[in-house]
Amino acid sequence: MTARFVAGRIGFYTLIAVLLAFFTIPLLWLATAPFTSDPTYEVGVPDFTWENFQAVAEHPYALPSLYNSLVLSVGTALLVVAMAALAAYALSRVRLPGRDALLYALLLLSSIITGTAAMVPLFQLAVELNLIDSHLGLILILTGGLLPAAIFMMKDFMDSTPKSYEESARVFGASPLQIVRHVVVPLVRPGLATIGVWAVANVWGNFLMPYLLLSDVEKQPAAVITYTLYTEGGQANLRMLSTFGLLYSVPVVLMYLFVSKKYGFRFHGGIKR
Amino acid sequence: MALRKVAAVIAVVGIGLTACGQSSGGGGDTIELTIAQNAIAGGKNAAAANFVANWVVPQFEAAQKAKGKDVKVKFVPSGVDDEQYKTKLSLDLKSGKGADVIDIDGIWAGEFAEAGYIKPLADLVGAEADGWSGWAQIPESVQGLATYNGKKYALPIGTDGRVLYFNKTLFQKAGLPADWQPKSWQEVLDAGTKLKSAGVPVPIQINAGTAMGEATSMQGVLPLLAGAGGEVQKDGKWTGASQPLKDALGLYQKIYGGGLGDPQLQQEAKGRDKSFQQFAEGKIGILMEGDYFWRGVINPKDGVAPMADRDQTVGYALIPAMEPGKGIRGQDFVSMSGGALRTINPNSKHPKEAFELLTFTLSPEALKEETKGGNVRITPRTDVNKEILAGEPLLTFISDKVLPLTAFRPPVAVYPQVSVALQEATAAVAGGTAPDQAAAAYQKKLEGIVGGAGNIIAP
Amino acid sequence: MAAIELRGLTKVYPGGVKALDALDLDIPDGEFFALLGPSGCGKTTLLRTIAGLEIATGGAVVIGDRDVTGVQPGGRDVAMVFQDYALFPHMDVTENIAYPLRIKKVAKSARRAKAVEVGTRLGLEHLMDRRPGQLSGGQQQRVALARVMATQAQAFLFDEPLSNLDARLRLEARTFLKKLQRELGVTTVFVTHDQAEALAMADRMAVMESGHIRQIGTPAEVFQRPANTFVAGFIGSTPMNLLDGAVRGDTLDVAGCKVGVPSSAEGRLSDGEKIVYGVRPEYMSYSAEPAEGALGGKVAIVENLGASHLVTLDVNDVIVQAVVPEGSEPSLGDDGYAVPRRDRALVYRDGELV
Amino acid sequence: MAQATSSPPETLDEDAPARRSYSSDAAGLGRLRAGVFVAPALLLIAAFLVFPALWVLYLGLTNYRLTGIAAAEPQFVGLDNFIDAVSNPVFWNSTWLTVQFVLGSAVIGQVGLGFTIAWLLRDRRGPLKRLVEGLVILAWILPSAVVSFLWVALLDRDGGTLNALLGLPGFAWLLDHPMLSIIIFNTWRGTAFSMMLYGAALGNVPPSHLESARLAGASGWQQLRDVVFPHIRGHILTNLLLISLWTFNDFTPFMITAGGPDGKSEILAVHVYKVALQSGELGYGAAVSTVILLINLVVAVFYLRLLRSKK
Repeated sequence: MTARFVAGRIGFYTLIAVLLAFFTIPLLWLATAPFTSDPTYEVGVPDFTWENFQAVAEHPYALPSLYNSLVLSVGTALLVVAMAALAAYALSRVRLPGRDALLYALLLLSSIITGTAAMVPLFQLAVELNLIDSHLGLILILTGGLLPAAIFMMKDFMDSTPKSYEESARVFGASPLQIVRHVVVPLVRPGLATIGVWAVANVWGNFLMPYLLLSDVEKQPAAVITYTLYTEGGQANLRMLSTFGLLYSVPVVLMYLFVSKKYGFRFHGGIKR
Repeated sequence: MALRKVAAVIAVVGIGLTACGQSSGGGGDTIELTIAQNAIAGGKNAAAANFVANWVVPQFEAAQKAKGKDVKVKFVPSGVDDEQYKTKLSLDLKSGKGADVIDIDGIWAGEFAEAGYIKPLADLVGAEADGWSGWAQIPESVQGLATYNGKKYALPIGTDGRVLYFNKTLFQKAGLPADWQPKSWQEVLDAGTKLKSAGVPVPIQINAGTAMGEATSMQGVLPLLAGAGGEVQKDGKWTGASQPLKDALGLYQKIYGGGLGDPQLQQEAKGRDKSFQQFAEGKIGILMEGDYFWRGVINPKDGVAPMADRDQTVGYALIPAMEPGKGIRGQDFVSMSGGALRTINPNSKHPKEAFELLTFTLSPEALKEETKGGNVRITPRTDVNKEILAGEPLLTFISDKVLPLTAFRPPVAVYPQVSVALQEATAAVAGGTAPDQAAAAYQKKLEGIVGGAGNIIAP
Repeated sequence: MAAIELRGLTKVYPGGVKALDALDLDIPDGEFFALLGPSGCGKTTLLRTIAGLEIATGGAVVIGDRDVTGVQPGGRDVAMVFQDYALFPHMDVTENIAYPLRIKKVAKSARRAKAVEVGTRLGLEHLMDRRPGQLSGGQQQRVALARVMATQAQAFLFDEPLSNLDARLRLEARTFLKKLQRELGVTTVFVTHDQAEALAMADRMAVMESGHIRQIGTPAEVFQRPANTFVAGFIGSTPMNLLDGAVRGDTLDVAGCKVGVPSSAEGRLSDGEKIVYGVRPEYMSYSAEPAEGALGGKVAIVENLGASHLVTLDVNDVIVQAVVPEGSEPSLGDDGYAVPRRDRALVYRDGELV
Repeated sequence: MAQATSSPPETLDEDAPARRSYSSDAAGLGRLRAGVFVAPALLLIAAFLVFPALWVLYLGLTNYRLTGIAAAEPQFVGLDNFIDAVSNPVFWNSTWLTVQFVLGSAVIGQVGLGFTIAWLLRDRRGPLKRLVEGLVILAWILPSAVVSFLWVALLDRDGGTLNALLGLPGFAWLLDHPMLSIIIFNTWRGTAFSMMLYGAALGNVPPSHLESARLAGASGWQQLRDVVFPHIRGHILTNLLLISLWTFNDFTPFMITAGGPDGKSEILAVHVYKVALQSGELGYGAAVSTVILLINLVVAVFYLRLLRSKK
């Protein structure tokens, strides 16, 4: 018994150690290269220089682009979460005819729209609607692409919350919107947070749509600016790229930490039935 | 930098005074112009971006003001892969948007013209287009870059050329001369063999495979094809599995099958970067590259793979034909050139002013200013080149020796696909396929791309 | 406070399942009324229909003098405790209790005061800042009660509020709830599947089976005179003996024994008809000696009930049970004779009480 | 039946005079209001998803190109693009690679690893759990431009960290094992979603069920099969559907191997990128996108059959 227990423990910690290594090792470069004067692909002990950061700070578009990324991703995430929550709630609680088929169809179509082939229709649509070079336009387009998956995930959250909370509030006289605000949203808040972070991460890394739809470099997000850190011949400027990559990663990580601290970051929340 | 600022201030002040003098007539409608390039401050082609933003814009505005015109110029920077830039530009132009003055790669001229994205300059601005004084200074072959179906669609903004770079230190070790100039492919191979026995890890690097994309075509198979006397397209007909192609692929086989090159490197996604790195580290003996390599890669000042002793260590030679006299047009030596174009957006509301801006950027003053401070490149104008290339032995070499014998890619819409097919052929050979077989596969592919065997010259 | 009246209330679910079949029910003002029945009998559906959470297919619900059949749950002025209490996990006890007042737009200070007042009354004063997840089952139940009390609704609807408590706590809660209801005097409808709970707490009760009310009455009525074999079998902690028999002149032939006609059925039976004879084990007198009108057989099982024993007799292959007081329990295999009390024994004809 | 209805003021919009019933869902939404809740999302989806998606489907039937004559006057070519695609070995190669990629990285990699981590950490609290989960999620939220670069550095032939660790200098992961590389990369990248989903799902499995299975002597695998799996069937469905869909359309591997060497890692999403963006063949690219949609449809139906039928 004890021998088996010990073996089990050893096995457990070995597995955890392997997992930790697997998920950490690829990140090492990001931790060392920005602090190295002349970084290569090799991970080495950095000479702790701040020059690279200075270079990024002096870059005319680098830091502003992070702000643009923030506007785009937070804007999209808010819109996605709000709309998906309302829609998923209604779909979860009310039997609308053909709702499952509709959801699956939308989910499948969303795969087309996130692909490269959709760039022409989306671009021309944006031109027709006068949404070119506008953060709002891009947010709307990105939201459209993310919504089906968000609704799909959110509906799962909603389906798994007991209905008695809502019924209880309802007997006390709460209106549907009050129920959503007072009861449903707090109950599925970890789910909303998860979807929010998912949306942020998606927009944060998106290059093609922002590049095509925003011509004004002062409106372009960090994903686009990252692509500019190459030379005429396509060579990566590792100094800038590693440092900006780090700075570009920090906000999403902070956002995740904040959200996970504040709202919990789990699927289906912490409510036991 | 400081000087430039002072100049700008003086200009602005001077203009301000003139403007004051005639303010009664001025101040009316402001003409807004935009100029777009795939260049961005702090990133790709930063120098070019800074030049446009800090010199062209204020100088042109000032010059216009002097003429009594209120013109505002906005620079639209960008810094992405050429394909992405091209996509964006195409979408913009198709939708009637985009900057008034735009840069495109010379190779896009045909497909853009066919799509109606760009128009002959004469159609847009009339006689002024052909009347521009600068044409006289631009060599015929470079003008050809901007010409499609006999009409000028743009102004060429520069050109380049390809040579064989070699590492003199390694050459010395292998007992090869520092003023090496091979006269045939065999001499290149012989040098490679000597380098190999002298312990050089990678004796020869000639780009192959699809991973390097167009770099394989421009710095690989196309110069070799030209050296064997072949062209991808001639008189509207495409060349299939011709003898020159088989010869060119045969050289690949000798290099990569004979242990004179690193076949794996050709397949790596970042293989070209790596070849630069290795050359800078003294691991590659001979490398076929364009002048960009000299200016932007091993440049001791701000290259991506700087070589502090570039001027002493790195030698360069003309690319020889397979055998003397066997190259295209019976040449002994060959090269390939590309070049960018600058043109006017047909959707521009102010084509005349846009053309003025366009020619302004190609005025001798602008070109001289642009190439100041270590940013020397080969401009389209011979008058300017004479002046600015003086202290640049390599660029002078290219301008004087290479450009007269260089060749250009066919500026037609299907070329990119043909190029990919060529790259695939080199990949196959580098991977061990026989040249004849790879050439046959290329021809088959070519038939699909160019619309049937009827458009191909039978071997 | 208000009376509740149901008129021909019918609920048919999509798919045709009839959960309630034309029910009529009057619950007077202030009454503590239990709805009892096995699971699936429709009792919860009935409660939810009163609350308005289910829409009646037909019939009417009248609360006070108001027909509320078409009124939203929030407009019916009732309050409900759910089986899982449905305490909002993201609100503390005070907020939970004050929630109904928040909906009524009562000022924040006023509703907090009310919450504290009600909470204190239910002994929750030291728990007001906790979240439901930090409370025991009993505490949660009291918070749920406090929340409905804070509403000052016309009627309370309880859906098995005790089923999530453990056995001991349930007894305490039973007493507490009954006392509370007495004090508040609010009409209360209470759903349970536990007959003991219904008997112990209700002023009156209805026993339901597959969408029908099988009997309405006080606990004593329902216990002593179950209106049909279903109720007879459902009510009582030890099941009633329901024995097939036939009328033989002045007596009944039950399990091969001759027993007297119960007083309630005297003169209502015809000779030779088949009946079901019902008598609770508690209403039998047991002796080891043969007696007239006794059901006699061998002792098969003896179960200890604490202060008494439940003796199972094998009477000519028919099982008959009797409760025997402490001290006189027989041994297995003994002969035993159980004499039903004639004033408590019942006769059912076609399942209905004669 | 002819009852007078009295309604409280807040339901005015719901209660038309002739109507005696109202909505019976938990929150009293009713179809009308449910429609209002769904409408904003649907409108946006209709405008920015359905419409352009249908446009893509249409483009797949034309010879539209980014540039050249076909850009100015695209022609309707019917199913030509599809015929070209199915008669093109590159397309079939890509399809087969995509199947490997989805099966390997999503179904086996992400689901397997995600479930394993969730299972290992199911009863744990505290810093270890937070550390593991945090790192896994980090890989998920970092921008793809950054992570792809990290993996290029990791797998580099000469200076790569992996070769340094394994003592295999010069081992060309991205050339000799391109598919394995991007499969492992994508497993690393996307495990977080599955881990979180299964973590939550396992929390919903009643501990008593597991205990009774253990008491009955069920092995670990039997417990999973008989107790855990039936409880999380729905989550598995959601998970498989979403990650398969995402993996099918994931274009990040392009930034690591660029589809190479020689198309050995050119999955369909990369194929479309190359065709549409690099070659400008938008009609053909749209047709391939349509094919991806159809494959996704088949996969979704397969999952639904597999996991719903036993309900």
